[in-house]
Amino acid sequence: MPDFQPKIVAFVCNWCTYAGADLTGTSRMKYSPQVSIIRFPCTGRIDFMLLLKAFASGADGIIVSGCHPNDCHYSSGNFHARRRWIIFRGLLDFLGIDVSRVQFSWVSAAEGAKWAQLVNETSERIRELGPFTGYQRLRGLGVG
Amino acid sequence: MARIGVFICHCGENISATVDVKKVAAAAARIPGVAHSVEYKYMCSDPGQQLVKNAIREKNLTGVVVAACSPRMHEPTFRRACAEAGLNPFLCEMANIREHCSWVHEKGDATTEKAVDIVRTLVAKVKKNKALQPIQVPVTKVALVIGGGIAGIQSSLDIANAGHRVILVEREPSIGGHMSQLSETFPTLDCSQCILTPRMVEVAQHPNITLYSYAELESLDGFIGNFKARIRKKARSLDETLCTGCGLCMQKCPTRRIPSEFDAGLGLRPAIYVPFPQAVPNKPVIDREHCTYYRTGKCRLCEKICPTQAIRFDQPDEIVEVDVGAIVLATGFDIKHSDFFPEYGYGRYPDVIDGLQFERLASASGPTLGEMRRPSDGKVPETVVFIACAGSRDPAKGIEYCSKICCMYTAKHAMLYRHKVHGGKPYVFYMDVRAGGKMYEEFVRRAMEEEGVQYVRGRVSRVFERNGKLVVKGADTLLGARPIEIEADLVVLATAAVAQPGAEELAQKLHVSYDTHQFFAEAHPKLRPVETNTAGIFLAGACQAPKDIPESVAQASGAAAKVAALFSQAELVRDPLIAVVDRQAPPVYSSCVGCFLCQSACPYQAIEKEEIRGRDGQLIKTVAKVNPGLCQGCGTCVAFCRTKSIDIQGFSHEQVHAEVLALLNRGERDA
Amino acid sequence: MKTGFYPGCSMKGSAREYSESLLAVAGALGRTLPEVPDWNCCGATAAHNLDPDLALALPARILAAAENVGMEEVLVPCAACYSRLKVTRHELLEDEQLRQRISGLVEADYRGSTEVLNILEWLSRVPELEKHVKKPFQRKVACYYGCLLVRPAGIVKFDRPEDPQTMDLLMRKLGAEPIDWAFKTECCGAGFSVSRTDLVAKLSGHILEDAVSRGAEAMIVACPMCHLNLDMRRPNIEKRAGKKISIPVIYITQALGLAMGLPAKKLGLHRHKVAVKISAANAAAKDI
Amino acid sequence: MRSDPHVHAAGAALADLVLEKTGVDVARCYQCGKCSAGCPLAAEMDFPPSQIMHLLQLRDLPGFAEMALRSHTIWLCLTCEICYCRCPMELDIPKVMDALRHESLARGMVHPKAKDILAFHRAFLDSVRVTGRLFEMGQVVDYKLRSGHFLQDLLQAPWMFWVGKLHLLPERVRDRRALKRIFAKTRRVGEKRP
Repeated sequence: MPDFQPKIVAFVCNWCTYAGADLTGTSRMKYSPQVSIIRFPCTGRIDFMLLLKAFASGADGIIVSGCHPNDCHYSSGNFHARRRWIIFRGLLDFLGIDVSRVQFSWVSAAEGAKWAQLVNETSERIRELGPFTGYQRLRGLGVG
Repeated sequence: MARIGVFICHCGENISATVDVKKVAAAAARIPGVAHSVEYKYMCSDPGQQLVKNAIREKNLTGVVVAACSPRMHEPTFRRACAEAGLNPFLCEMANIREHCSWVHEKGDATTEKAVDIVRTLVAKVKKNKALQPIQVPVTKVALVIGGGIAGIQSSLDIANAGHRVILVEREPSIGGHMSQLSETFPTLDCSQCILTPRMVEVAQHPNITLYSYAELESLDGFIGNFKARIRKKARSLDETLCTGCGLCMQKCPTRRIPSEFDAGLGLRPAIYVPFPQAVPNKPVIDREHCTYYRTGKCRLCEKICPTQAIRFDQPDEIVEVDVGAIVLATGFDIKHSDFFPEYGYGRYPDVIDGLQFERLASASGPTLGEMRRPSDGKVPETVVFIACAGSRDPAKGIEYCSKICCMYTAKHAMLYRHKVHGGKPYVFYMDVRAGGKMYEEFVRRAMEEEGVQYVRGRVSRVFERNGKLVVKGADTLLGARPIEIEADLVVLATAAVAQPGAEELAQKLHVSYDTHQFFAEAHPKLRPVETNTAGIFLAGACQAPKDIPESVAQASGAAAKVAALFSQAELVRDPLIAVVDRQAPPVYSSCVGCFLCQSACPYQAIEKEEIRGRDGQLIKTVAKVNPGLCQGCGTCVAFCRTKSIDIQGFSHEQVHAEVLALLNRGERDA
Repeated sequence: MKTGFYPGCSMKGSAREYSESLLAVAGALGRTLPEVPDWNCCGATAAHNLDPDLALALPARILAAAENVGMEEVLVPCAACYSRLKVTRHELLEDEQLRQRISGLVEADYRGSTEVLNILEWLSRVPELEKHVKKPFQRKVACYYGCLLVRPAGIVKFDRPEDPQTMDLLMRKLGAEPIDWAFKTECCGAGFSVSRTDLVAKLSGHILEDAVSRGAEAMIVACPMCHLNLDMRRPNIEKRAGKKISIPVIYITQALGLAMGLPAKKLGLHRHKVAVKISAANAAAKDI
Repeated sequence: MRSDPHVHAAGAALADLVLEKTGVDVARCYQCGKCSAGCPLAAEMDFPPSQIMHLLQLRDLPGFAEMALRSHTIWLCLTCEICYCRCPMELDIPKVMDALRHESLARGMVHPKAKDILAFHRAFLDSVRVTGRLFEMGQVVDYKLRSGHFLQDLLQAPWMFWVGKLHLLPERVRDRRALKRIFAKTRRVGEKRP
């Protein structure tokens, strides 16, 4: 599927990754435009059911990224997110959604280059995986 | 019906070079609910802002989306503009089409399309935004300083001199802390008590300072600006208003052989005592554990001798309750005592002592009146070995961190020893000499070059006694790790600086976080070093990490400045982007089921229990309640809540769901 | 509790009196000590110096043999053998892959149910030991633990590594006065007895001199290797020190036997290089 | 992968090999020198223990790690465990010494002065291989042959025999074949390589 343009949504925290993505811009580094960012105060705020909602609404891939361990602006929110992510993988598996459609990462406010790389790699991977076709089924399950 | 205005900025050419801003404006205009959509070269300029303000008034807008740079850049600018035009500032959002779009993608349809997506997302969000009012919290302009060492003294004086009332709580019978125990101080070798005691007196006499010595914090409730502290004043067993500090009782007390805490166990004190002659307040306490009367029911000699009849054997502890607006924690440090280093014989050989004991030996007010005599037999030591890093940098038996102050005080000790014992031979076993600080390196060089202190680079393996000498078995790694044995008369261990015992308990009382070594944690290691994660509680001195006197004093003044800044406001104003718990009309009252998972998740202890009662006072249910003074708006509770009863303003469920749907909904895009 | 006995090679040869006195004492205490069936050498220093697998395989065979006959613990009086068995047990139980590989090598499976016991642990468990004392050992003694009873502390988990007390407590129960001295856990030179006798003379010399200078009348040991170096190497030690050092070196089991009133001959005291001129009798009858 | 011909005969740095064999990461040593200070034989060693650790730390400098393998130290180490006991970083130095000995043997880098020590160990294991238990008499004879110290301790033997400490015949394990198989499977490093 050469001309498939995936739709990827990134849930990021305000303090590290959002600022890191700002730095990518300030440094004029280029990345694939298939990713759009939704800002949260902290990855600890992210209810992972929202990820299912995103899949049900037609996302092909999702990035969740916050502060590095021990750097959380709110001291421990990123750890909660990590724990949720570990459990959430099981649910994804159960629902038959390829776990590699979700990329969990830490990007700090100083890692503009890492953000660009993360987006490009994720886009590439999702492009290889092809469109997510299970959204109708997810809706059938009452998600979204 | 929503009437949203969308304002698209060219940012000169920063945006318009890769994004077709006209197309974006046209697309935005077609989004349901958008009543106004324009593009302009510099939206943040005065005319640009005017554009926004005019539109708000003329088009009667209910929300604004500025599609420009990052909200981290200009969100405050446009929110202020909105407020000036009469629109609640929290109904304004930024769509970041510069950092997240025009700067990172090539010119083309995909980039323009993404810019439209971003705008659509934020329009969907702003439709769900609610008008919010900034939070206003009153401030009680009284500071509580916990700990009366040099850091607590400095903080208290600075806050008091700024015109605010201070309550200073000290656990021991006198303020002064460890600094009062020191002989002379590096790198200037001025007498510690000479520079400290005037400050102590100033505290006692300052009209703005209330001193509770021999007292401890019992509990703390409340939040920034509005704390309620309960302080336990331990019974001194005398009426402080009557006691004149004449000291007769101390002279007559028959129980005299109690190891003095102040002299680090090297001197003795009676059962009724002040820790040292310059104590503030200069009023004794009765040590009930050792006092003959409390042990046997007989004696009462002090009572008979007291010229003012101040002794009160039946005095109970007293609890004082105070309202304070800010707290400075200045509880200091301790040194690692005990025989955790069996190979060095600490606690086994009387002539193996720690640094604090050496300070007392060297101090003119110490048990030897400043004469250098070793504890076991009072002999003047001819050879003294100082062992640095005795417990520091030692994950196996001690602590892994560097205690920071030992290199300097060990050089000072060796120097003081040479000043007192001419011809004495001081050796220092060290791993590294860390002398970063103004005039510090020069001080250590002086010890080596001018004072004849011999430095041996290596760690001591063992100390044992042989024929009345202490044999120190070390090696010099600069000489091929050659074994070196020194027969010493006195061995001084630079034992590690550790947190005060009870620091953990105190931190839990205050809801302040602490590190794995029980040192209190600062809010940010670089940029917020005197604040804790709990708003309104500040740190001063070695309770945060080992520190020397200048650093402690500097941080203490920093904490005082923070308190003064806080107290300069009549009310605290904060962004209302905080969590709220669902409340509804009866009979539901709230969808919260009272599981309090949110409470366990909250890093700020901002979640309280609220009892909902009927008119008859009957308890209907207990639900969570967010303390707006404490909540920092991280939203961790929101993700934890099983019934979606807690939500965060500015990033609510509704808002983020709307964003996701607007961004993605395949086939349901606005056609 | 079924307790087995692993004598080790030296107790059949150069440390014969250790074995004799142990068995005499055990008999008098009413204990039987069945030997681990068809036991082999633990490999000692040589094995772990030269071959990591052999160093584990030889002790593993011993442990497996003991486990096979249902011994819940094995008394290993030789401190060096004790160390090898204890370390092997620790390593095999830490690493399942290693355990399986070594089990394959020795063609026997050690599952870890058999514990390893040193002589001090075993003696400390005798209830009311002081009641068996007929002739209090009224002497100043230097309790010498050596290296391997207390180290590595994380593996042997016995007493404290600096200034241990178990042997001192035992000797106190026998009526002796243990001295506070500095070389309790210093190395005697261990396996260098033959190959580097010069070093043994130096290290063991330091130990003896410190004990003597503090007034000890006897050295108490719990290891054949320590005994060999402190006793049989005495001529080398004296030559190096340039003086006569006549303090006797006595196994803890011999000291106990003497205190229990067992005959010196039965305890193998005549087999020492340095004559044991003291008995457990009180000060009035010092010499045998 | 590193491919320094001087140090990394096996491809990786010696420090990596030590880590693999012993679990000890030499990089954690911060050179305090406490091991050398307490080592009973540090004065006899060419490189006291802390220096051995430092040689291993200089992983990429040609020739340095090899100096550890060629050192007298590794053969003088008595495994008395005092260094490990007192090491502030809890590094198992005796275990490192074991690993270095094995590697030194395998690469034929044994220090010339370690000849006697090695001869003694080999005689010891030979004795165990044959009988399953140590035959002290046999071992001593074997050692004398290997080391050439024929006269050493000659006067001890009659005394030992007299007090009953020396046996002329060895104690034997019954199942000597099992022992032989163990020895065959654990061919000692540096000896009889196929």
